[in-house]
Amino acid sequence: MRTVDASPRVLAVRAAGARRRLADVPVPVLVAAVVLAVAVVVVLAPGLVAGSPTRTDPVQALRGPSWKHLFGTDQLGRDTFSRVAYGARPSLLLGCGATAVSVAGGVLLGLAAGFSGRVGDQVLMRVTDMVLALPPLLVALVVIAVLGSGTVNVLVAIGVAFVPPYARMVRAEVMLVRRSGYVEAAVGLGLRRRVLVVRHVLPNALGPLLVLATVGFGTSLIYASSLSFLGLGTRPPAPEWGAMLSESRDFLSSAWWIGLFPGLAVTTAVVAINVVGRHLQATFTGRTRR
Amino acid sequence: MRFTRTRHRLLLLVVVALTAFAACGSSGGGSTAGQASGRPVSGGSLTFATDTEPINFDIHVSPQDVTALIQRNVFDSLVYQDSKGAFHPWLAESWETAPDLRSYTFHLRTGVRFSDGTAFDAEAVKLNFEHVVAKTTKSQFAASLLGPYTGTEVIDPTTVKVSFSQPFAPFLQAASTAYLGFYSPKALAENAGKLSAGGPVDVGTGPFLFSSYTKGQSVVLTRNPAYAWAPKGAGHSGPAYLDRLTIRFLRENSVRVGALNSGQIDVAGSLPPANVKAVEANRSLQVLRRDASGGNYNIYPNTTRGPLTDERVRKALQQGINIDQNVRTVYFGQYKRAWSPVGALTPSYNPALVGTWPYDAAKANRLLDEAGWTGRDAGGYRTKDGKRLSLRWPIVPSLVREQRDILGQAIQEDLHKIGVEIVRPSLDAGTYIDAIYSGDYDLLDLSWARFEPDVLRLAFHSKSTAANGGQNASYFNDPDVDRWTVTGEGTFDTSVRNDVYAKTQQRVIERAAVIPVYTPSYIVGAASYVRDLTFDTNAWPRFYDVWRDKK
Amino acid sequence: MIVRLLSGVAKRLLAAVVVMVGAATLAFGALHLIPGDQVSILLGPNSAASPEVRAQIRSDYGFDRPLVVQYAQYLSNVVRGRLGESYQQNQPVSALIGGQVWPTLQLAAAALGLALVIAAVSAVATAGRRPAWRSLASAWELVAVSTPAFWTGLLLLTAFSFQLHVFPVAGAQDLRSLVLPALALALSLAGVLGQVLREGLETALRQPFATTARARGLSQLAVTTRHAFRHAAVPLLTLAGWLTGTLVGGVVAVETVFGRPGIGALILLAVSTKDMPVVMGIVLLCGLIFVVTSLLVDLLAVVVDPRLRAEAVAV
Amino acid sequence: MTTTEDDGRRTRPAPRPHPDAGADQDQRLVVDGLEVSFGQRGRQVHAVRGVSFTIDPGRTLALVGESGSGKSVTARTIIGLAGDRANVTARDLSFGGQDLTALSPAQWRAVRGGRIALILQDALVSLDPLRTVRAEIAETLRTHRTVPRAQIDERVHSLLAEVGIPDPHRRARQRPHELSGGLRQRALIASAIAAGPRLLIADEPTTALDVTVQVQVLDLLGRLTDAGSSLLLISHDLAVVARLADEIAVMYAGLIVERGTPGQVLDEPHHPYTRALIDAVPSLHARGTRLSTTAATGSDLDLAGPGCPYAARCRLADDRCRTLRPALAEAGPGHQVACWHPVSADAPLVLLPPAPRRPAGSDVIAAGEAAAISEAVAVSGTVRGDSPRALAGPGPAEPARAGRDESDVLLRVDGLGKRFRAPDGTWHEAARDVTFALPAGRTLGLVGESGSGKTTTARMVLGALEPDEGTVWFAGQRWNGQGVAEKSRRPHRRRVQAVYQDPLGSFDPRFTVERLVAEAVAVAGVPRGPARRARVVDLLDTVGLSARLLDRRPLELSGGQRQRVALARAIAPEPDLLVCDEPVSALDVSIQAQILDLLADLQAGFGLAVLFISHDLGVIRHVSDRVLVMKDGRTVEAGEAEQVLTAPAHDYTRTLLASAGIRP
Repeated sequence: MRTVDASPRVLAVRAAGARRRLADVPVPVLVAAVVLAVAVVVVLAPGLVAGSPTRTDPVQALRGPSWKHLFGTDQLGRDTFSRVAYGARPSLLLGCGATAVSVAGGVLLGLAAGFSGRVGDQVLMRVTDMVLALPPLLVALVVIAVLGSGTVNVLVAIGVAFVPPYARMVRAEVMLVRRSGYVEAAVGLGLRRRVLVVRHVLPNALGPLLVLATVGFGTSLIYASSLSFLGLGTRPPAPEWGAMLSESRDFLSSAWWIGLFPGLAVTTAVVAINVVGRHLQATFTGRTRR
Repeated sequence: MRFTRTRHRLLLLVVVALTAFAACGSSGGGSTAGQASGRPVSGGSLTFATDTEPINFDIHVSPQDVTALIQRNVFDSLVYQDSKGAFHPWLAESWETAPDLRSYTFHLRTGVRFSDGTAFDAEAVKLNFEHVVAKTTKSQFAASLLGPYTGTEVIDPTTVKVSFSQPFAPFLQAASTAYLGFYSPKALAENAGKLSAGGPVDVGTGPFLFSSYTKGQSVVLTRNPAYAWAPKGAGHSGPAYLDRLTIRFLRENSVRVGALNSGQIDVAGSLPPANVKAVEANRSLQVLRRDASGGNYNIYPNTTRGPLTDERVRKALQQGINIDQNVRTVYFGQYKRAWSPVGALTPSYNPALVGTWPYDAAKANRLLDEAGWTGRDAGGYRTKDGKRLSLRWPIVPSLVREQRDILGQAIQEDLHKIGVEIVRPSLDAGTYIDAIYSGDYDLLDLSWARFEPDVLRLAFHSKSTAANGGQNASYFNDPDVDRWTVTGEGTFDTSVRNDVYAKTQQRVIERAAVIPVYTPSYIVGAASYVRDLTFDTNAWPRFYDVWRDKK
Repeated sequence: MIVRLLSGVAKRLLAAVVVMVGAATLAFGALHLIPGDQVSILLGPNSAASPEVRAQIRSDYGFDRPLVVQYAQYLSNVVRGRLGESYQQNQPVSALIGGQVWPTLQLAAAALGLALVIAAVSAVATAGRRPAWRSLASAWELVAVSTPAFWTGLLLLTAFSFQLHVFPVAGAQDLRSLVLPALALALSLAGVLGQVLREGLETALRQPFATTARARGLSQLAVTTRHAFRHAAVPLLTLAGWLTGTLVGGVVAVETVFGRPGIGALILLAVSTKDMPVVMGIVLLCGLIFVVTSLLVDLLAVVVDPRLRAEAVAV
Repeated sequence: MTTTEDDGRRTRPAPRPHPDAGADQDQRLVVDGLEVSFGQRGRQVHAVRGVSFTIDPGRTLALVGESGSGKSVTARTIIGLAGDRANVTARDLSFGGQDLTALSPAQWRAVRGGRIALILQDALVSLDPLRTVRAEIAETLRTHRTVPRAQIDERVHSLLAEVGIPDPHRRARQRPHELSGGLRQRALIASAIAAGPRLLIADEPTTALDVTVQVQVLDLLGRLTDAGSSLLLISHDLAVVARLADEIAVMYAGLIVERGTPGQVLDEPHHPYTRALIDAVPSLHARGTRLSTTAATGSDLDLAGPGCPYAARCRLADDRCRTLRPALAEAGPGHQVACWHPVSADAPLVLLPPAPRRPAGSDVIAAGEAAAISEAVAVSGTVRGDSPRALAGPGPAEPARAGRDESDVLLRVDGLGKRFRAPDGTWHEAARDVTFALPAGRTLGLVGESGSGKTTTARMVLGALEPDEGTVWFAGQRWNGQGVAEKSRRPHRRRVQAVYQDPLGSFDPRFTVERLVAEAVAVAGVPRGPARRARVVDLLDTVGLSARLLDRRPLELSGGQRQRVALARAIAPEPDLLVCDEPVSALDVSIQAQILDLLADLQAGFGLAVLFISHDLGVIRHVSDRVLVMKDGRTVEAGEAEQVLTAPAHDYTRTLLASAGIRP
């Protein structure tokens, strides 16, 4: 790490830079950041915000939104608002987990293909094509059938189904970076191959991955709710948004609120993640102007 | 006369209906559409939507009840069982039962023809029964209805004798179901392999012809003009009133109800309880229902494992769940709460059990304390010697129906209040079946319908474990119950049956070998112009007598 | 030149076959990992088949033979065009899938077509325009992408079918019954296609040839449609190609919601009951669709951008 | 047709009226007080701050200036394509009497292409790469319905012939990437003039072309103006402007600082900025003289001040200059200048002491230095032979570095060859039998047009590309070719460094300036910590950059600053050989001058051998001791710079020199 003597002048310059950068962050990104912050709080400590998601109160069953029950109650009289709050943890965990699995698989496969010779590259790419040929749902179904349909299994299933796009992107990035001017310059400095890879190739190749991951998060969350809708999703004790959507579909016309709010929760979370992801992409590509 | 039961005799296996419920005529339940209307009018077509689609249309193979529901209109049976359970002549004008119940001789009606022109005679009966038990048919249910079948003997073209290796009381009831209906011999000979795909190859003698089948969408049946051999006790004789009967498969509840409301279908099967009030309120629609008979939706504690070996804990579960309130909220008051393992309409139902084990949380807590589960851990659950009172109740997400998962969550919450933790691992079909066979569970929920009290033997006889094809999920072992159920199975004498079956129901409740929850009811929503829609003993709608009021 | 072209195509076809066989092997292996006895899963928890019948089934379908033999047997059938018989439904797989695939393809094609139209209109109308328009368009696209297709379907169904009785509730009998399901699927597709198309258009509009075209007297819209659209088409095509793969997921959910026939229900049933021949049939079908779409995308890309022709050949 | 005097400037017969000029007699473009600014109220950027000029039919006005001077914005504003966020105000902006400030979009569409045409820089991207040439030209015809639909094809072919494209039928069906650079540009011009516009605006029409092709395109534009159209020519290249313009206006920071005929502006420049522009052109001076006279190097100067915008960079600026903006005043017939201290033509210009240069191998040259300057310096006839420029005498000086033995050959290349497989399968000879030697401390210039193989050769010298034949020897050891492994090269890597045309491509996007240079310093063995940081600051100072830029990312720097960082990184490992591949081609003339001077200082200071690759003969002539001329992968001529550039043996070199305006 480089040591910069924190002389006041240099510090002033950096602070100004930071202030300038914060000021021009567009409003929607700020809103999205706030939404995500709230989501994290709710995931960590749902108790702060909501009551018990499982307490049944049949007398209050199927009541519309009211002050006492912000999002109304479901057919067992449970408070939908608390269920959405408590549902945040499994849903967002699912989204993050699945994306992590996809990213990990994608990076491994992508780097291997990117660095191996022509033959290795072709073989690995054909393997990714094979998984890509199967529709993600089929892959997810098979993995669930093999592992069973607990939360972790669904998470792995969705993760595995979305490995190919990440693998392809990482491979393309690695190829691009290996042929770039600055790697050639680094070779010109006589850096050893290992140093070159760690210092230049990996950071630049994996940078854009962050952006794709935010989009991937959205897709995983949507897929998880679709699987729950098809009756294959998770069945944790605490409610998960996808399962709530699935349970609400019979009350569409009579008790619209049971389904509306979990649906809104899914959409809001995914929109927030995408907005933040796209802003990161703008600042990231803005900086590299590849 | 005692019936000896030999080890290898195949136990009578009852169809576990995905949605079917049988009922006998006694109290409530059955109601017929629009009695007050005038004379039936022939003509017009009707669209009926169900929520499940037959995987296999071959009545001699498929275990599904929706297959029987549809094929009932295409295939006739030897005898007809009315809503009270009495048997009347159909394709068989008369029949004699051997005193030792080992053989039945049927005298067939003459002039009955299959829709492809071939005659219905004794030979056809023999060919069909042979097809049912043939290895290549790989029957998944019909073969079990024939039980200890040894052969069919054609005495003359209108007389046929069916014999069994030992006394077989339930044969008449089995012979009245569509599963033992008759394919035309020509169809069996030429298209045996294609019967499961449905369509015109399914040639029978019934009031409707199987015109076409579009997978995932609908089955179309058209009137059989030559039909003249309706069973005695049916609404009318001669051809069916309807020109055409279309059965549409609408899996999604809201879609099916929506289609009924918007008039795109005439009758909606499996009307969800949540929508019943709305349909009743709609003047252009009517609600018809019939409560199920046979096994109610019950929860079976595994009496051989863990904390549930202690009867006090099982008793605590029985009275620790607020069944009345849960059933009323989840099913909007449409289903009745069950007091006995069998439905009220089942012959030999024991009405005395009503109210004998009401919801009593205090008593449940007392029982659990007596059983030594006195400690409480952070989660508010009871502990004994450091171990938490936790019960494993597996669930298969893809097979859940009728909001049973939500009911389960309500039950989970009730038991949480008295300190009992319920864990509901979600398994796929494969692992679930392994769990059933190996008894790797503390609680299991099951419901199966049959217009026959013998289901009690299947559920509580010590030999009826899942491995032997039985349904004894609680591994209940009580010599008296064994004796009573065997006696019941071997006699037609109703007074004897009522006595033994009543005692059996009483005993299993007392020893908390079962927690009855609710009696399912088959509810149908229909347009007001649909007339004379009735249900048979299996609570499946009958379309032969149905007609459309032109107004 | 022709020889190089043919060798290019041949190489691509070979790769395609390898991919399909590979995919089939992957599916075969994975399915055999599913725990539980094959026959009992097949019959389902409620079946009352006797032990003899179970033994009969086991030998009929060769479950008792070693895995490798089963696979070899299966591959030889596939090569001869016989996809075997569904365990569950005792019907030839080819008939099963054949009957079911048309409504799904019809729905997928309609959804993709509709999505392309919506994306094109929204992108062309807002590319290069005032930032207000552009943020509005990207906002609706973002929401469309973030909402599950089955949820959109349920909402559409409630609104247009139950309340307004505008569209039939279910089934696939006529065109009108195709509108709502296609729209439900198309919305989320249109979202992502719209984003990619707009980005492509805006990059193209920043190129000098767009200024030359404006300098010739063309209006902004004319420049966008006649010049920029073709440039944005290549990335759009590649994405559309990939999306057809993921479309199957959406189709299954939407088919369930709208009660439409299709391979969606078939896939669900086949995988949950380990109905091997049907799953393998579906895998081969998906493999075929994947290979055909990627071939089609490459060909169309070359048509749109002739400069790619050289690359296409030397792949 | 125009005749071209041997000094490159064309004299023109009196302008003949446009054939249908009779219709609207007054075809003049009038621009009076044009101001253009971008951005909302808050942060306003004033690109054009009050520009006035007129162009009569058949006449050519050239707007000259560096990037950011506002010349392009002015051009785009006249054809209404300044962008929708631009606010345009003018006392008068009209063409042929039609007021251009109040046109509706529909009216604009009729004017664009119909009455005013715009020709952009590089036809490869200015024509739609996906459409055929015919489609592009036909689109203009169709938009303005100049000919009935049936005759469109025929009109396209006649247009192609008119702009001098052979075999129009075949060419019309081809796409831009299938045509050569010159033909593409002609096709672009054809598509611009298809609807018979009377005013042509050409924004850097020949910058993307090789020198030899530039001349032909400029002649084509000349023919079009002779036919009566008026031309507004935008360029940064004085040679191009001198060849074509009837009147030249020099723009700086949105203002015209000097205007007059080419003879007045180029031969007797009065504005110090014009004078600096001319001095910055290498081909105008003897080899080795200092080029940059402007002091400031920073680019983020505040130009919006009240005074003269050039004050910050002008040597002669005083308080008045900084507070009061000079208006354009007459400095001769038709010659105006906006400066309080106009420079007289022959006033001596105080130059920084030239860097000590070691003259070319033979001593004879040193003695004749002064003579060479006067006689060789001629930019397409601007400087008359008879008024030698008085320059502070360039004193030859010994290189200060000891220890470098002059005679041992640092780099030897013999028989280098490389082939690439073209997309259509045929083999393309990129380089063939390239042989040369480069002693320590000397500069070898590699010159040739695009596709001549000079970059391929450079990459082989750098060891970034494996040659098919031949070997590269460095410091007596085998360096590249015949299967030399990278591992064997690695220990000596630090002794060969490179500088590229676009420095940004060679910087890791995530690194700050400090980390970029520090990485190279580390290779030289300087330990981590304060010592390394001090070395970095010292290097930045050597290349003329302040320590304030340590934390900046390369993206935030100007082109010149980036190249300086690249140079700092290149010299950090104390290399013996520096390979520069078109290091200054992308820079403005004045910045280019500074970098070339810096390079000269560094070479002298560190005794570096330099392999300098460029297509710009002027730059090559300025920096090289020896020169190698390449064409289609082969060496056509090699030798001492003086000898090759004054008495070229090969006629290809002669045409190169002629088209670059350097009279041998």
